[in-house]
Amino acid sequence: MSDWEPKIVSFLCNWCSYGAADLAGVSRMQYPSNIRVIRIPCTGRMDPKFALTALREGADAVWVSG
Amino acid sequence: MQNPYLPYPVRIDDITVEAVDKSLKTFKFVFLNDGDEEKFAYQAGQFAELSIPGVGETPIGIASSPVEKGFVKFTVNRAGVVTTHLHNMKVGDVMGLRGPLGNWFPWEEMEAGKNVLIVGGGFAFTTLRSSIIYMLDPANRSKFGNIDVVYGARSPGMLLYKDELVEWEKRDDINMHITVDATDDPDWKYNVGFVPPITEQKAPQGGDDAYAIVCGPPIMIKFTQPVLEKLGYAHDHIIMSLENRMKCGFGMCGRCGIGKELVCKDGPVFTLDQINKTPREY
Amino acid sequence: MVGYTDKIKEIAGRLLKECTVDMVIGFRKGTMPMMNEPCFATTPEAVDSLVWDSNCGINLANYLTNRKEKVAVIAKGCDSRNIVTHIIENKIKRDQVVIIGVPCTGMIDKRRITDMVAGEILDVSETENTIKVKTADAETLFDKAEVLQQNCALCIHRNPVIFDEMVADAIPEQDVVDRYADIQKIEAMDIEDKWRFFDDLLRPCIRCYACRNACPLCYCPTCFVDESKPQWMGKGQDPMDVRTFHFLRAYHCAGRCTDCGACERACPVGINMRLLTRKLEKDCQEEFGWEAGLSLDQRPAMDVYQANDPEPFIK
Amino acid sequence: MELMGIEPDRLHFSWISSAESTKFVNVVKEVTEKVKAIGPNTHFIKNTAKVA
Amino acid sequence: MTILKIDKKNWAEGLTAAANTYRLFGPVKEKDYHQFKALEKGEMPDLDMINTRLSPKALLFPQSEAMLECSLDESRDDHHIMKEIVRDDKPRAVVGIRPCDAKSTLLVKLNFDTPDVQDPYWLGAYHATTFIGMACDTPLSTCFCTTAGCGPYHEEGLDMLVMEQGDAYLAKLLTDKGKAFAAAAGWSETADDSAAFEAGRKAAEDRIVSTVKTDNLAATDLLELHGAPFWEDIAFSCINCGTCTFSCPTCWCFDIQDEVHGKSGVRMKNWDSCMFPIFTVHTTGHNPRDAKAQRVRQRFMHKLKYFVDKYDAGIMCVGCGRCVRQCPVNIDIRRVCEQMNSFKTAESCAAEG
Repeated sequence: MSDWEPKIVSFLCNWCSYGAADLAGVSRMQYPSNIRVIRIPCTGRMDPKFALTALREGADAVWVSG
Repeated sequence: MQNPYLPYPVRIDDITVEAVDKSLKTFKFVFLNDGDEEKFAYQAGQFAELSIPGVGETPIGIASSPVEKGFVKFTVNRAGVVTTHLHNMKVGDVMGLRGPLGNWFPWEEMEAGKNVLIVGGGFAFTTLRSSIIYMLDPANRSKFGNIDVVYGARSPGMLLYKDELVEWEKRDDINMHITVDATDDPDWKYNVGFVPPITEQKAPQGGDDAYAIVCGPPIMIKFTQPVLEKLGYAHDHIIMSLENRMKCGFGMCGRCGIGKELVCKDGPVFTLDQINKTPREY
Repeated sequence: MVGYTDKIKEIAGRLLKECTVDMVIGFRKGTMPMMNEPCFATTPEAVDSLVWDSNCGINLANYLTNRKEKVAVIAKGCDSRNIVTHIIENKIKRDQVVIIGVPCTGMIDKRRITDMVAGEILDVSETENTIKVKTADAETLFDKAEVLQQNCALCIHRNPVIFDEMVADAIPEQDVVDRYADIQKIEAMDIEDKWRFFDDLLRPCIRCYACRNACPLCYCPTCFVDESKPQWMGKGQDPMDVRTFHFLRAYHCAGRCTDCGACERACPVGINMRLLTRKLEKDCQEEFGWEAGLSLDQRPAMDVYQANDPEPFIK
Repeated sequence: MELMGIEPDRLHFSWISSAESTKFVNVVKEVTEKVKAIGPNTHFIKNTAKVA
Repeated sequence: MTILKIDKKNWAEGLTAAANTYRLFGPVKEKDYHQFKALEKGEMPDLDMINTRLSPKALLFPQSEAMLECSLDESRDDHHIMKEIVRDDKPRAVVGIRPCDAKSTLLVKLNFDTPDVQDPYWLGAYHATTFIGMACDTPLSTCFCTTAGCGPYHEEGLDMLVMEQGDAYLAKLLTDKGKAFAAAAGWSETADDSAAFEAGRKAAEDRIVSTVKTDNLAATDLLELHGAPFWEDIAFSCINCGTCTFSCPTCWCFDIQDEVHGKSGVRMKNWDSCMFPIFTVHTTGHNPRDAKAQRVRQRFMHKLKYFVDKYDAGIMCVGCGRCVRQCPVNIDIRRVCEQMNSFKTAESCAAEG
């Protein structure tokens, strides 16, 4: 099981978390590459349908960050 | 047993943008398996299901004419899921075609030297183009009396098959009356106005040897019908092509029903008195 | 609830005669035992087909959505709470509806009775708290409390919370000790058992959407199930699609569901989908202290943000 | 989700300001570790329509 | 018409013997109701039921059935070309189907087996299936099969009709499919006891309490009936769920949907219902049957008028009573049929008046 890399679908709010991710990238910080980022305008746009569809299509986890 | 759900594989051979706002495109399909074209022999007025694997199907009237061999043409308006996907496809893509489905215009009756008036509106001109080319074909032209066409669209840019319209305008064995709802184009040579009033002015008198084929948006059909009655067209000589939600296309899935008839199998072509006998559920 | 029928006829007749309403929505006798059919009466004479007994489990608030005319509706406790939710969500205006309140002593569970009695049930009659079930060759008497629908057995809002007329004077509320015992039992299971439990629970589902359509809360013009641009879930019988449907349907009722039991009553294959909605009802009560549809001037919990909202799960 | 039988660690929420890039990195690492711990998602998966 | 006498003792082993050439289906009790299911090795059909809750149409016409598949993987040369999914049409046998459900397969066959186009999926299953019917001695109060074109001992659509007699079964072999099944099961002891069938039928038919009059449905004008005043009252309580259409053995409407997972696409056929608004909505949003009353009218008009006019084979209903029992708001087809049948058009009552 060691070489299995989880696929994490992450819904990042455009202003807060996406900004933080952008800042992390700009300042060359290393972080695991398992996350697949989906930019949403705000966590208000988040919907259980998205999380369920992500899991159903094969994601191993869903991370919503506002 | 032939599987009626299985589409014939086809390849998009050519795409021409018809309308100025790109909402209408004509697709030219070529069959991949050579035996399929004979099996797909069709009559003018029939429709077929355009099948995109993984997306769905959509019923579209066949725009090419039975006399044009080697390809099949469809003019598709971008409206739903399948048509939008189709509009994003490019030449060379492979997809499916199922048909020919439904009945066709009553050619046997009309080929007894009858006069034919064609009234078309908007993008419903596809099966009418197929009929016009079928009638103008040298082998068939003599079987008909005179042919009049009243074809209207919202604006000059929205007219379908512009080059062919100009060509037919020149011919003397067909009198074309092209109209647009409105235009600010100064050198617009043809009529301006809605189809019903233009039909009233330009269309020939009815009679028992005159047939009228009407295809277009419901609003146009509603206002053209009294005009045709005033011109003396009998109800069983006014022929219409109806539209309804369809899935199977050969009379089994039960959704396109209007009363006893099924639009996809007993139609889409109906005469007005057939329609008057069915509930207004289309 | 034996004497209610005549009182309802009298009130409905009066409302129609005085033209305060164009239509009265109530129940008429069904053609089968333990079944009543929702109906509308527009003339004073039509009123005497109205009836009320322990088989009126379908939620009549469902028939009020987007109505334009002035309407009277017969509402038991949970129905009245749904009418409050309807008014808060602007599905009907308060002055447009005359509410005939009915203090409800509970609806009987048709499925459970049919299961307990051998042979086909031919007639069911009731007294204040007994139910007599007649089959071809036997007659059994049940104590009404024993055969109530589960939601009626747990109900703590039997008297309507909002009404213009009252059919009888209020009845004492039940003090139910532990309303969510079955939910807690499921929560205590481990992940695999939970997954199998719901797999087994939802397997008979034939996606007829009776649960969605019987619920007054479900009034979207195009339900997420029917959306095609984009298409969120498959339309077939794949277990994941069935589960997604039930999950999201229940999710939409969070903080709005009054546990009237109409969904479970309408289901042809008897799925207890209320386990999902009552879990959400339990969470709303425990975390936000909110019960759906109790008062007209309080905004629902899911609709308003307070600084002290508990959010232990946010990192 | 939990009631339905989906492991709680499959669903994470966080609140990160656009200035807290370090917190962002830590949260990513933490989430990845947790998901690695519970293994691939076996329950809520639909690879082909399992129908008749 | 040979009649076999099967002692109850060797009924079970007869079925097990037949199980190695036929795949057996039968009613199985799950939770609190019976349902038709594939029987495992040695599992016997549970016959102490009056009828299953949902109709056995799922055996021939599954609720969702993958029809075509194709690969969307561009690298393959046959990408985007639809291929038929091969069906396993090995012989099957349905044991314990009631005569009304068997008659319904014939009505549905009118739709799926037309002269110019046939549905290979439904017909493939139909021809591969042998129907072993159980005569119905204890009909429900909601059964009105005798006035809906069939009856408790009706033989149309069945390959073998089995009747209970004391500690034995009498089996009337109706078709050679039935004979083949009897041979496979090793039942051969004949008994010409057709009088018992006659008596059984008589007794069962007398127990039917509810009836339906359908005599002047065909004569009434279609448009008049369509515009009748009672539709609004009938449709008021309807909540537009699909329960009646999904539990009805004669409802055949279906939907075609495409689903894609990764690189493989599937085109499937699902049950659909005229009760759902999306059944008829056009892409433009226009819906010919937008109002609830129109949809409820369509269902009853199709069953009791359009079908009668189009196929001239009686009403599209076998009187099994499932829609009456399952409807959450108790809309009763017997009451609707009563109102449709006794509907007097304007001029006809003037004539009588």
